[in-house]
Amino acid sequence: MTAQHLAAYTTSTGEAFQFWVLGTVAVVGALCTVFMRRAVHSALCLAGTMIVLAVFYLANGAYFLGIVQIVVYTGAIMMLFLFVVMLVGVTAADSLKETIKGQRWLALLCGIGFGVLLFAGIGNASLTEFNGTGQANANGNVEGLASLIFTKYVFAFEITGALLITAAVGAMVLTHRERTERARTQRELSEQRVREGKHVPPLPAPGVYARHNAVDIAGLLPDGTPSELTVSKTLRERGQIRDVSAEALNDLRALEQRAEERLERTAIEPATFKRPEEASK
Amino acid sequence: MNPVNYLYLAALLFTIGATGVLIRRNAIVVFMCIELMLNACNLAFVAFSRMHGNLDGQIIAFFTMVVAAAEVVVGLAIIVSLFRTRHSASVDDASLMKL
Amino acid sequence: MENLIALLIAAPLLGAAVLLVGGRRLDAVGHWIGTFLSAASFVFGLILFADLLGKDAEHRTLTQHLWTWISVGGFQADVTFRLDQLSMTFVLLITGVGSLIHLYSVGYMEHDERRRRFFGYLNLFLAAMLLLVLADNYLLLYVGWEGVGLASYLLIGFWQHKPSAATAAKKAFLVNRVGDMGLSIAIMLMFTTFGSFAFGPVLSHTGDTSEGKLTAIGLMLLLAACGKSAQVPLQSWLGDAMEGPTPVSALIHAATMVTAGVYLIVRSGAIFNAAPDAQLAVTVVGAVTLLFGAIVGCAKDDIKKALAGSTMSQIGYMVLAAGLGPIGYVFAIMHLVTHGFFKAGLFLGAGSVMHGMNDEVDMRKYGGLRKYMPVTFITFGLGYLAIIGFPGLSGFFSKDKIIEAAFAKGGTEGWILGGAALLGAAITAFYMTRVMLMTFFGEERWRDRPTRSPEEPSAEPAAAHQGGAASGHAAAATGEPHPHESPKIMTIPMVVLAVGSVFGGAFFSLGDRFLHWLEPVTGHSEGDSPLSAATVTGATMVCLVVGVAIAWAQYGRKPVPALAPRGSLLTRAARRDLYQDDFNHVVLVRGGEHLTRSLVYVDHTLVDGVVNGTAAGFGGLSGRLRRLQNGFVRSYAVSMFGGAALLVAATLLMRAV
Amino acid sequence: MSFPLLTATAALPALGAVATAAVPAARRTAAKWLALVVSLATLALAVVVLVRFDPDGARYQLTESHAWISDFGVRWELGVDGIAVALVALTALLVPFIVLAGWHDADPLETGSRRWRPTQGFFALILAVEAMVIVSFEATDVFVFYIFFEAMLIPMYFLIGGFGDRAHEHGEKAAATQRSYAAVKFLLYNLVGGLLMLAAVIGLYVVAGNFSLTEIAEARANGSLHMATDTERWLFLGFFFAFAVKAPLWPLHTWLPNAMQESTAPVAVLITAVVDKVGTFAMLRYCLQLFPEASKWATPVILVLALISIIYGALLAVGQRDIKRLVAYASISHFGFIVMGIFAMTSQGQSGATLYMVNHGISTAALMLVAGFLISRRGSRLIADYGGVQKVAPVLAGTFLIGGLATLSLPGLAPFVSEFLVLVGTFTRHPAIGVIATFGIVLAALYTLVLYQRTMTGPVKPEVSAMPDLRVRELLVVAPLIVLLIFLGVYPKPVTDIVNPAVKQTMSDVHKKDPKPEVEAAK
Repeated sequence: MTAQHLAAYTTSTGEAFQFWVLGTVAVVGALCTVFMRRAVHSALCLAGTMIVLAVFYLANGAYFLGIVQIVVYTGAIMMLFLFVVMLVGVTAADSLKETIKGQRWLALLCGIGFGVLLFAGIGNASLTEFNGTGQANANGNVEGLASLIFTKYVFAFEITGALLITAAVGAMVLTHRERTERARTQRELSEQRVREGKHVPPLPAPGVYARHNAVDIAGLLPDGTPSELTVSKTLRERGQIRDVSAEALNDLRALEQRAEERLERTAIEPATFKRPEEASK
Repeated sequence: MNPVNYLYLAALLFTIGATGVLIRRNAIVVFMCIELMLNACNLAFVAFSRMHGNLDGQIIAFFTMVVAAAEVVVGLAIIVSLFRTRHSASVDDASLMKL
Repeated sequence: MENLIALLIAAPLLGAAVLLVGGRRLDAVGHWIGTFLSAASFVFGLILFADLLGKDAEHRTLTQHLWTWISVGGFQADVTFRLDQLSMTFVLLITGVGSLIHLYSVGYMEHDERRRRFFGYLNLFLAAMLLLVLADNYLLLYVGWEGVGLASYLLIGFWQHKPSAATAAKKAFLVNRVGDMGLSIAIMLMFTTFGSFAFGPVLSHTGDTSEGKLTAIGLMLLLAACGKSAQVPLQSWLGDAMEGPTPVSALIHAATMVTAGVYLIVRSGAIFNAAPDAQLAVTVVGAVTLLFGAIVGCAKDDIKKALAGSTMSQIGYMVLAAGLGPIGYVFAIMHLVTHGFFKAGLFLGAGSVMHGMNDEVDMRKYGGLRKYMPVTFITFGLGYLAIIGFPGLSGFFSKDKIIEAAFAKGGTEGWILGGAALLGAAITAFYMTRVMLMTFFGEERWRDRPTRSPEEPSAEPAAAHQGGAASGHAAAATGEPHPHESPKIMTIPMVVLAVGSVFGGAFFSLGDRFLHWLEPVTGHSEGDSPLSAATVTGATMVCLVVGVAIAWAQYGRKPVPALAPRGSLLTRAARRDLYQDDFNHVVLVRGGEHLTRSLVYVDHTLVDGVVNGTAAGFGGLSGRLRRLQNGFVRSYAVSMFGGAALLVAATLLMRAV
Repeated sequence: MSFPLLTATAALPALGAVATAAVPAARRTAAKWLALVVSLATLALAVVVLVRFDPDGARYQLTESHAWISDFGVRWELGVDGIAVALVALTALLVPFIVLAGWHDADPLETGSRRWRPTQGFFALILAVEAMVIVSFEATDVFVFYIFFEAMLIPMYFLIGGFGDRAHEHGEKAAATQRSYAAVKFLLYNLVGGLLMLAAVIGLYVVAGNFSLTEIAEARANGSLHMATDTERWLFLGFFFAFAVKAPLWPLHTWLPNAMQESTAPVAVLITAVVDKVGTFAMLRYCLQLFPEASKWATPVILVLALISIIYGALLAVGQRDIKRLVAYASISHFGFIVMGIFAMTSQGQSGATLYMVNHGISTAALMLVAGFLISRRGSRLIADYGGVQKVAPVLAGTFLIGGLATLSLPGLAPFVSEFLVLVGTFTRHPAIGVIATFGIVLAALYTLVLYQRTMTGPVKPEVSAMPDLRVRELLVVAPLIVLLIFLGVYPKPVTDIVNPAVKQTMSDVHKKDPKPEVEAAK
């Protein structure tokens, strides 16, 4: 890509600057999308990237697309994503630990190889002259698009319409669950419990101590072990059970601290208060 | 600078998205990566339309968006129903296609 | 007249068909149908005989062509019958003795619910045997040859519920098959040599080919003869064949079928005359067998087995004579006929004795029976005198002639063969006297003893009263037997045969009637014997007396022990058929079993293993490949993505090139 | 043009198959009767063919020829010579008996076992096989022959795999696995053979330019079509391998015992008596006519293989514990005789071999069908499970014995004539091989009589004590076969007259003459 090829067309330094800055942002955003452990973060990063892309559209003279990108994509589709993420579990962080042997390496290999190939392809492609969207956008970008859409691409347009409708219907069909059998009354449920013979009493309530009665904390059984059963099914599946076993000691330690400060005593080795397993560390 | 860089950027984003599809297990994230790939393509289209000085590229990008929207709708619906049935959004859990 | 020949065979064949297909509704009359048809065949025989006598000696050959059986290229087999003096003799013997034995069986098999079937088989045998002797070519003869084998198989195994009987039948058929192999090879050799296997062309062209070929043919024919006539080394089946009902033993395994081998050799005389080596082999086989059979006969306590040994030995005489060539053919046939009489008589007598003794076959449990069954005693006695060659009785003439001929062969061979024949005569006298004494003389050893001996090898009596004669006496079978004379229908045939065995020999040989009758077919030449006929006769007489004397000394003076004494080495060997069966068992049966078992293994592991191995290999490979299908979307995606990458690379390369 | 008789003989059972399959499931008996009637009608047509065929006329008669796939010059060419007409008649003759014998084999199993047995399918498949076999006998177009030679595997596969013995010592499930194993083995073996043959067929097309047997053979005979020695040999091997698998020739035989053991007796008869004959028939017609030189070149090896088959098959038959396996190995031995006769290159050998195909068909049918009746009574295939049957079912035992005697080729029964012809024919050219092969007749007696003794004689086993004797239907199956065995045994002329001219032709194709006897003693 030497200069004389592009004699026909060069961009303003302003655009260059904008490209390098925002391009970096976009790439970083993309990488975060891939590597963030929590879906929410991925979604947010992706949104960022998309906004950057919207800016690039604008810079390339695709004003309509730029706006659509922001409004429809970032505004609607990404929100849809977030909505689903919420449904599945906001804080659910899936581990990046690979389960399929060699998958990750293969993936990276393919990715890098593909990228290299694309770069090579673009490099070899003889992309000599650039005639900008100047006269194409002469009488308005939107008008230009519209005239194309409703003349040349009208059939494709209609078909996409049909596609959208089908998609909407399909989504409804997929997500709508028909109730095939009557919902069982509480009496029936209790009877079933008795029949099965496990959890004859109602499930234990979540929460420990007065201060930790949140629904995401496993209640303690008489023998002191936390019981998963006490936490609601959804949270359990999202893996959003908080573990508070350590908190009590920390509070105790803080209490000691404050007491000594008031009594101007030398700090007692907190070690003496460490639990045996901590002492062993 | 030279607008070809937009293409390089697009290629890079596409590759990142693709890799993401391959290494992420969470179906939603996989979907996001797909969206990323689509957007990369859009960027390339737009850049091309700028090169050739006509709007066809933008039109295609537009259609791509529409199709992407449709795809997202259906895909998310699938994810939701999957999650309902097997209480997990991991694509690895849906591995009944093996012999 | 020729057209009667077919009727000879058709009558019993019809009988067999009717009786076997007819089913139960013929049970009542079946035996009479069978007897009638065999008698009818005998009558046809007599008519034809009269016709032949009417002609002069040269034109006493009738042929009847029925249809062309097989015709492929040069291979031409016709269904043509040839009736000449030789076959005429056999026809009369077969149908005559056969009819008598049919009659006898009516009584003997009275209590057997499968009597109809028995007569069907007997008729089948008659038809096959007649086909054998009437055939005009060797292939048709082969049909009869195997036909009689089949009949004997069915009849030996008639009491199929007895495993011993079934086994004996199978053994007989198999051993015969070995012989038949020889016959079929001989036929093939004839076809390749002469382009035909009809008697006429083959026997008239023996001069035109090499002696080697003829020797080969002769030896193959001898093999066949050994199989059918129970000659060493294929004699082992005859003893076991005694599992069959006694009339069968009398008809098939004494009078007719077993002599077919002699017929074959005599019929093929032209071939043997031109192949001295083959002849020598025949004489050796004959001599060995006549001693072998005689020795075995001495040691058996089972009366039928003793007689079987004797049959073997007598046929040995015939084969020996047949091997001597033109000087012996006539006497072979003559002895065959006389033997047919007296041996059949002896067997029927034995049957009658068993009939009266609850089917006891162990002679050590007989004794003193002459008082109880006089007719049997007399007929049996006459048969006995005939077989040992008592002067004037038929055995005397025929056997004496054979011994003369043996000496007449000349040279050392002559002396050896003659000596063997003389020795045989002595032993014959011994064992027959032994049988006679043990059965009809001495004290009554069957008194106050159940006639079931623990050491009885075959399950004969146990099984016999399920079918067979004893079913009538089943109740008494375990108790003390009550010897009694058999009914008329059984004794009459015995009387007739006895008459035959008394006067037959004299009738044939006075004025050389038989010689002149057969000479046109077999040819005859007087050998120059080193000994005069008188000397030979004298020697024979001496041997006879010696044999009888020893037997008397051993069984007449001393009482016969009820349990067989351990006996000398020879005796024990003879009891076990000189270990010939054991040899067969070890070498053939065991070896064969091992061979087949190992082959089955090979077939399963090697031949099949290769195939299944290949299949398993592919299965394993696909199993490996299947691992790739782990069902994870992402790994599929990887492959897709890799594929896309490759495509891009390919396009770029295309561009670059 | 005249009425297409040959096409009709094939089309009738084909249509019959379709019709039978179309009979509604409830009308089971109707389907059976339909199948029986169709097969009988086919028999009638075959008889017409037999009558219309003139032994001394042209080599191929009743010929038909219609363009089919004109791009490759494939023509629907049918025509029968003496050998083919005999085998067509045999096929048409046996199928009615097979149908009749299998009357109840495909009935739904008694409650308790879940396997569904489509009765209509059973009979439809049998008719389909008949049609295909008949076409492959009649075809004079190599391509048509190949297609049907291969196509008949499919119905056979389903017949073997779908309708096994109800009886199995290890129960229904084991039976099913065994069955599918046998069926797959059958299919794979024959497909491999067919694959090689396909290659050879294509090669032949490349060399000759068309598929017409008559034209190619003609061109070969008058030398206008010359093949390089190697080409001819390769093509020959391609064809021969397929036929040797089908025949089956040692060491390609192991599919037969499994197939026969697992399938019902009628199907087993269909395999050995009908389908396998296509293999030996094709050796005679295709290998010898198309590749005479290569055939002569391969003769020594093939003769030795045939000899091994004879002895080996017989020995293994002796060692079997399973009745059907025993019959299968006996058949292998017999096929050894047939192949030996074909490649003995003498008129006796080849006429004998053709006659042998017919007789072996009939005798095996007799023996195997009776064995099937026996097995269906006791519900076991093991020889050891029987004993003393003769006492309780004398007719069954008698027919079984006759079938056995035919198998050991007793003189007076049909197989003897053919076996002896084969032996003589071989002996005249290769005495040593002829003599060794003669041992086969002793072994045949051994395995047959051992089988009979162990199953039929001796004390009555309690399990068989209540065994009923042959029923009328079964007698109707067996009696005609036995009559035929005896008739052809004493008067084989009708068959030999038809076969001989064709054999003479074949002999002239391979430029061979019978060796002359040393002495011209014959009148």
